[in-house]
Amino acid sequence: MLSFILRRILIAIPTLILVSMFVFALQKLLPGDPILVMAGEDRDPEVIALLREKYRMNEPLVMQYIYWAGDVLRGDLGISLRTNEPVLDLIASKLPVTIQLAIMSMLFAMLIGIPAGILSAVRKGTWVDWLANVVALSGLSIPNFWLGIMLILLVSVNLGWLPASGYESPWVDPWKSLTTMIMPAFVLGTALAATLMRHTRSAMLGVLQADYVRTARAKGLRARVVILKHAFRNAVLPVVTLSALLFGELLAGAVLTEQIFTIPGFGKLIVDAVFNRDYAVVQGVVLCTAVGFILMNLVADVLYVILNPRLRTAQ
Amino acid sequence: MSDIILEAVDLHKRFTRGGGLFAKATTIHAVNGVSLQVRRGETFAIVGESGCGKSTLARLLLRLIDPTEGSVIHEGQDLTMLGAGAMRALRSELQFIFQDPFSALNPRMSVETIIAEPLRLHTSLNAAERREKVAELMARVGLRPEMADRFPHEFSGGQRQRICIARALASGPKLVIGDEPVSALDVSVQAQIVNLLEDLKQEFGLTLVIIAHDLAVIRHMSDRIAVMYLGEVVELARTEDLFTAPRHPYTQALLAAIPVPVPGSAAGRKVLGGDIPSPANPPSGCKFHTRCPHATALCRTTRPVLDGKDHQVACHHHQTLPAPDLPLARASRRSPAAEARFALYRAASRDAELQIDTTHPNNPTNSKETTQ
Amino acid sequence: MTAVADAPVTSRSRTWRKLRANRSALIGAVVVGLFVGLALLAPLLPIADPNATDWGAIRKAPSAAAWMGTDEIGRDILARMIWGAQASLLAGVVSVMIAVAIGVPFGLVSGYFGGWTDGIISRCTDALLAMPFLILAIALAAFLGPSLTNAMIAIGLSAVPIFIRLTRGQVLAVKTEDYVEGARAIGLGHVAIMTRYILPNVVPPILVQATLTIATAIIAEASLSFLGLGQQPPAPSWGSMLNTAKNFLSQAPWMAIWPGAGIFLVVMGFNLLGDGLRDALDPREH
Amino acid sequence: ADLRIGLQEDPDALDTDQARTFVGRIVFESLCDKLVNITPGLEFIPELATSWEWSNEGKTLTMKLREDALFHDGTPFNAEAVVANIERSTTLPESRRKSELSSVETVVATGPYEVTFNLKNPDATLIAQLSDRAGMMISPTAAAEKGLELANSPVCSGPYKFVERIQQDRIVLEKFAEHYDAGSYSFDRLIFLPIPDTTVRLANLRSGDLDMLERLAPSDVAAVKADGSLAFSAATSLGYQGITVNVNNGARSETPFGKDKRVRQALSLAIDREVINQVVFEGVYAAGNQPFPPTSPWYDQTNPVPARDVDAAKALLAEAGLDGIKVEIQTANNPVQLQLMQVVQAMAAEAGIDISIKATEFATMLQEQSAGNYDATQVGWSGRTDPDGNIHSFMTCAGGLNDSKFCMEEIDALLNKARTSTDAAERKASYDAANAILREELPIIYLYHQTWLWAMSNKINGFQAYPDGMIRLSGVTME
Amino acid sequence: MHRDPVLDVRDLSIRFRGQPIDLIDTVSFSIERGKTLCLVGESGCGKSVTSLAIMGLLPKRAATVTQGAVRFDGDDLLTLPETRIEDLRGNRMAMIFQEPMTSLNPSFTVGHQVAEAVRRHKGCTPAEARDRALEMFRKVRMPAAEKRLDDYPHQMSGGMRQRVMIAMALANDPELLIADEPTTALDVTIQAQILDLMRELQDDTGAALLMITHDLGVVAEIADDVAVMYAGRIVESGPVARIFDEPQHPYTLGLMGSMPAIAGRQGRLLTIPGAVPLPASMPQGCRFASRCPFVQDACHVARPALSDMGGGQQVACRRAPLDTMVGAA
Ligand SMILES: Nc1ncnc2c1ncn2[C@@H]1O[C@H](COP(=O)(O)OP(=O)(O)OP(=O)(O)O)[C@@H](O)[C@H]1O
Ligand SMILES: Nc1ncnc2c1ncn2[C@@H]1O[C@H](COP(=O)(O)OP(=O)(O)OP(=O)(O)O)[C@@H](O)[C@H]1O
Ligand SMILES: [Mg+2]
Ligand SMILES: [Mg+2]
Repeated sequence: MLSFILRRILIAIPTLILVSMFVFALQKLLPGDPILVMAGEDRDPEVIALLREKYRMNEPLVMQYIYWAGDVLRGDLGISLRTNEPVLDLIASKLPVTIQLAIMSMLFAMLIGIPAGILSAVRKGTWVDWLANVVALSGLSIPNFWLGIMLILLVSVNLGWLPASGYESPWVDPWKSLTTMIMPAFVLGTALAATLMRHTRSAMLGVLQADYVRTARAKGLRARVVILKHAFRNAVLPVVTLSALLFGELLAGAVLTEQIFTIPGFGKLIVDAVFNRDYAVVQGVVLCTAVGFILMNLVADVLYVILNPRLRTAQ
Repeated sequence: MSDIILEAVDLHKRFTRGGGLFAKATTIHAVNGVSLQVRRGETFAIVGESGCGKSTLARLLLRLIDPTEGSVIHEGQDLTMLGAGAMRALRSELQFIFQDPFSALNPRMSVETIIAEPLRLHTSLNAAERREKVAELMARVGLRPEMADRFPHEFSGGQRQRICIARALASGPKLVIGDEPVSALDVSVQAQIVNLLEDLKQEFGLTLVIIAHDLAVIRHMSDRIAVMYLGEVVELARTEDLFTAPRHPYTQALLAAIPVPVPGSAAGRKVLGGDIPSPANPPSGCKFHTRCPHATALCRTTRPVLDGKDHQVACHHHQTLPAPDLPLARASRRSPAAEARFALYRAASRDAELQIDTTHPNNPTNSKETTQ
Repeated sequence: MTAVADAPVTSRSRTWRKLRANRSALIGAVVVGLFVGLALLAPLLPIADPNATDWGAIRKAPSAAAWMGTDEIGRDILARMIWGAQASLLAGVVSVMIAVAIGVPFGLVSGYFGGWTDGIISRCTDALLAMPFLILAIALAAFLGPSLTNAMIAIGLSAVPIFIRLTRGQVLAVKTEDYVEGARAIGLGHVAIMTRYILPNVVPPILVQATLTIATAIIAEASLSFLGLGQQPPAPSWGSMLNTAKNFLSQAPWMAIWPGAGIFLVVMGFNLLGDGLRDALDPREH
Repeated sequence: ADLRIGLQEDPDALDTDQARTFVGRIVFESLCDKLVNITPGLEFIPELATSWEWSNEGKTLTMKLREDALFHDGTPFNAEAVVANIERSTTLPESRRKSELSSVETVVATGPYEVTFNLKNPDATLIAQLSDRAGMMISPTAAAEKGLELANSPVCSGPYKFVERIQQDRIVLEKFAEHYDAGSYSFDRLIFLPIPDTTVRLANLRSGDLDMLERLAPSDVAAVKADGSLAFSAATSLGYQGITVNVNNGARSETPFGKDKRVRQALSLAIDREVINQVVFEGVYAAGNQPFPPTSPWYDQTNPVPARDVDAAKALLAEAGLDGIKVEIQTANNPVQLQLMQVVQAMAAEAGIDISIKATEFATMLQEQSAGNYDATQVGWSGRTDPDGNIHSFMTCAGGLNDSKFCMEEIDALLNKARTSTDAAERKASYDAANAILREELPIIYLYHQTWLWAMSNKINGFQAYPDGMIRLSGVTME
Repeated sequence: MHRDPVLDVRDLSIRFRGQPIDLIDTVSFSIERGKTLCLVGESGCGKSVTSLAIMGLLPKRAATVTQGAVRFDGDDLLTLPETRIEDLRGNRMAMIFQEPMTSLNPSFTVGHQVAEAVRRHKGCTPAEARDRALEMFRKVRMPAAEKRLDDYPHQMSGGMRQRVMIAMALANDPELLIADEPTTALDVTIQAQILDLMRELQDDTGAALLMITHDLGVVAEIADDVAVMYAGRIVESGPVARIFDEPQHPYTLGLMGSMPAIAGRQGRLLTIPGAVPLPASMPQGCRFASRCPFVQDACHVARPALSDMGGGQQVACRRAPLDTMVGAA
């Protein structure tokens, strides 16, 4: 297992290098001069020249990349062009927010998606199945940003039940933290719940047709035991893996949801940085989310092995 | 022209499997030093239990995969040395029929296109001539030419196997290898195909190499038989010799295990114990020693070589083994009453024979579905 | 037992029959068809000019004169919804076509040849997948400049890795089928095998994915427009209508409700259709 | 009590020398004291400087300083501190204040609490600059110690001191008890929360998560006024919004629109500025035709906003030999600016001017603008206390912000003269003369002046709106 | 001596949703204690459906029993409530399936799966159940039985898995054991082991065995009685020796004749022309009519009744006995 993980990490290295090169190339292609933005309203030519020099904007792209990569290897992701804050600090301050949002969204998604998926598979072809499907598809089909706006309008403005936006750390004020996160986590969770539900459903459908489920029934086991033990135990495999992958995607931040609920997570950070041409931040944060994504892929694979006796005992 | 059409010389094939992500790579020695000769015009059979390397050997013989070691000689030419172009050209002479007629046909191509594919590749016929030839081939294998523009899934298993056979015949091959061509079919359909293959062999002067695990089919069809165990040929002999006087303990056990459709004949037979060892982790010496009732210390350490002339055996002790008691030897012929009724049946159905499968052209129901 | 046993019909009509028997797929097809029809017929329909402003009728609630109300500079929202459907559907369809056109060949080559080719393509795909979809689209859209066309290109390019992965996986599965080996046994070359034996057989799952990705792409276009990177004014798109509407939520909620509902319906339609297609094309299900 | 303020954007670097955004100034207003302050009527009043005096024909400025001010880190405020600050602003490589202080030759401490600025040439704008970021004092000890890092934990002498900042989330200040005027400030902590979405910002105010917000959307004014629990405050800004035309900046200026002033006049005439104000801004903003708002003492009252005249516009086009013209105008891609331009587009169309709107991200727009890669661009200026800041660098030949590359000796002469004179009447005459020419030439077609809009809980008393858009909390209390 | 049959299936008919005819059409047979009945027939003729119907495992939405009764020890299983049947299943009647590779749950150890069956019906402690599982493993001659309890299915070969299935099925000493092609998926040598084992265990326990197969060799080895099924009907039945020595039905003849003889080549193989008709085009009368070489017009019209051929043999053919009917013609 350990060597498997090590091998996976080795494979991830070229991927990360490629990610960094892609992001680097991409943002250098972006029109708009970050130095002009940074120079301020007055656009002092002296300041502009100095900044260009300081951020090595005069050098060829390849050299810029090499400098940057060298710094990264030394553990320095650079400083934000906009606020002078070290990118590493920025990431450190956003990471808990993003993780909290990701976990809460995932909880919503799993609490809704998995039971609904099981139910609709077991009741395939009935109205329960149909209803679960429609609800799940709605979750996929409603744009997050729209649902977010509508929820704010309804729950915060009209009903005044939850704060409209913002973020509070759970260490400072757990209750407030929960209430501010519920809506965005719900908005994100609904879409994921749909995906989870559909995968749970199709995994369950496949498993319910399996010979061993028939065997379990032939043993005289009660229907509930057959479904929840024999069938679900096997259907859970793709669901858990998928959850890990979805979680990995959530780590990249929920761009629009964070924007709407003004949650200071990765999504908002990257978008703002792209628009401000804050290269160091874009580069650093995307690299970080890519690491997260790859890590969760790894977790998914490891979970797959752990949960799958066929692979677990293969050595 | 020599009598030998195809010869395998010390063929080896190793597969490396797994590795990469989940576990250490395992090497499977699927074919381990196989040498055999196929004679022109004969039906040569290869039998053995699942996983013993039959299909791999067949693929090696046609160079669908490259051997790890050894060579395949066709008409004096070493196939393993041939370039891609020359090999492609040669494929018109060597054809293959797959076990599973459901996955052997491209579901997105019409029957006509499928059968015409070798024609387009290996002949200079124009479209109209090709169509004519396809119709002819279809008629020959017992399919109605009107069904040429249908797609494979509209046919039953037996019909599909006929399509496969028609395609194999299209380029005018000299040698056809069938990898379990009838095992996926139901008994009654299997009989139709077995008969058809026999007829075609006569008509086109083919050499057949048939792989099967159903010994009855083998006995019915073949002239010579090679018995494989864990990637090696353990016995190779003429059909009658093999069935009446098997020399290798494995062959003997195999023959003893066949259920004989005569009530009471199975009583007292000896059943071979143990499981087939994993090809990833084969026993040393004689691979059969783990299950062999006659195994000695020698067998555990030294691999026996295939030896003999017409009847080859790879066993250290084959000369000293006692003669086996085979239930099939005890299997008397059918009862006279049954025999009489078969005669009646044969007479009544003779006229219909060549129109088989045409009564219900779209009834694919008599297929043994592969339920995976 | 598979359905093959008792279905003496062609695969196309069987798929079609299963699709029609699937109620939700039918609903999906009808919804999509309706919007496609509206979008195509927009120039012929008796609706107002979507760009005609009226300073006297700013943000008027739905009424007999303007069934869906008017927007922030007095334009008829119904007309803009119908013309906006064009943008959204185009964005969905064209970007997926771009993604398919690029992703499928790469996936095909990668899966078929394996080895180094596969290694390189797969690593690049991994890298692209590791970058957040919307971020990639935003950066590309910003790079290309804000416009509907560029948004489509950006979304299309961002969706490419999905199709590379999918196609590759399918090719790996199909590659082991006997008929592919059979094609080699006949003596066919790589190109013929790839285009005639493998490609046609990987189409169904790609088709399903494409339909579902259209749904995603429509939302992505709306998101880009919502960030100001999509359709340019005064031409309408549902996303940009929402972007504007956001500022008038409490005064003129209809400005947000219609385009939101439009996106929801079309995306739902494509999702239903894609699900239905999946069921209809899946040989395992009855 | 805490005061929670919703900001429209997240401020940039919190270092008065490096800062460049408008929104950052709002935070600085409570964090840092300036040498000079202004009244709502734009008169200069003492803050850290108790008095000042011009001499040497406007080339020397002597300031007397408070003796009771203290930086947050305990460093005393005195003449040395001022000198260190001005020197940092003029010499720090990254300083964005250099152009504002370009007239300063040297600054010396002429007493423990007296500094003297020696100027290269008379500069009427200097006091105004010292009433803004250039006049904000940071602790010299901290500045020396932290260098550029100061931005992450600024140390000033204002009524509130820095506690923490989480980018895009919040900036927290707490009351500085040793401030000389601590008594006038009633809040214990200030929490600035950047919430870019106007709707969400207002929603937060209504739900009580904010106590006040800046830059309320005009469309929400009615709702706020109708809400009994909210209060509302407004002040016309110092800035302007207009369409900058590429008249001389590279190849793309070689169009009738760039080269023929009649075409530009036609566009200007085709636009109904009052209607824009009503349609887009609910009548809350002010229509404009000059770089100064009508509320400004520098506004030329004799030439008010012209009425729309489509026929005249068409006539001018015909006179220019044109039967209609296509113009591409780039604009920032935010909904309000787009709404504005769509209205302009519709109006211009009636005069035969076919405008295509090119919505562009702000970063790109800036670059295109300075590179001359545009026909016209819809852009604005946040405004400065001194009129010079609204016109000089845009209209003089070498002006740093002159993206249209408009250049006329006459204008240069007039604006330079206005800059060096300390006599208000004389300056006004120069500006009026310049504006008269500019109204003809139209390198910038002025459209309107924004109004700063604040909404707050009605428990907040004593808030005063300033035309610079800042939030000054002296005397503000909450029930 | 006549004993009460353990299982008595009477006129069982089953129809799948959307199909015009009963796929299983008035099937009747019975099995006594300690006896083995073999159900033979081509693929798709309804052997598995019949066995699933007996076990109450038919997919409820897709299949309905249109008539008939399945009496198990006197109770009609078709009318029993689901919970009662659950109590019987795996307890007094058990089933072994065709696919040993997929019939065991890959997520649980084989020991657990066997013990689970015991616990479900005997309500004993886990330890007791495990002991019983071990005992069963020994009984099915599982090599290294103790160690194997904790193996997962994938760690076992097909033959061993089938042993586990047998252990599981017999764990509660059922009175009826149904085996649906238990050896088809196995290699010849392993198949022989399993057949031997089943025969032995049946002798031990005295359970009635319903064996489903399409291999006449297997039939000859294990059966006491045989029922030949074609397209959902039983066309011929009787004691095994009678069926092999005196086959009467043309389908039985075709089936036997198309099997190559292991004892040596006997000329061309017999074949049954054509294919089984689709449900939609199933002949009105004899379902074999469209393929029968002895067909007469009357065959198409009415369903032939089962007629007694003596010696317990019954045939559903208008032309039986063939020798007299055809030979005379
Ligand atoms: N492409 C491959 N990669 C890895 N291992 C393979 C490959 N093909 C075959 N093998 C292994 O080689 C061994 C021999 O396989 P082969 O298919 O030749 O057996 P077979 O005798 O044809 O079996 P069957 O009767 O089941 O068809 C098996 O263990 C199989 O798992
Ligand atoms: N759920 C179902 N819906 C519709 N038809 C079905 C269903 N299950 C089985 N059938 C049909 O019932 C018929 C009989 O199937 P069954 O499995 O009993 O055959 P069998 O005799 O066991 O064949 P085999 O030897 O292949 O196992 C087949 O034609 C099959 O298509
Ligand atoms: Mg094989
Ligand atoms: Mg069956």
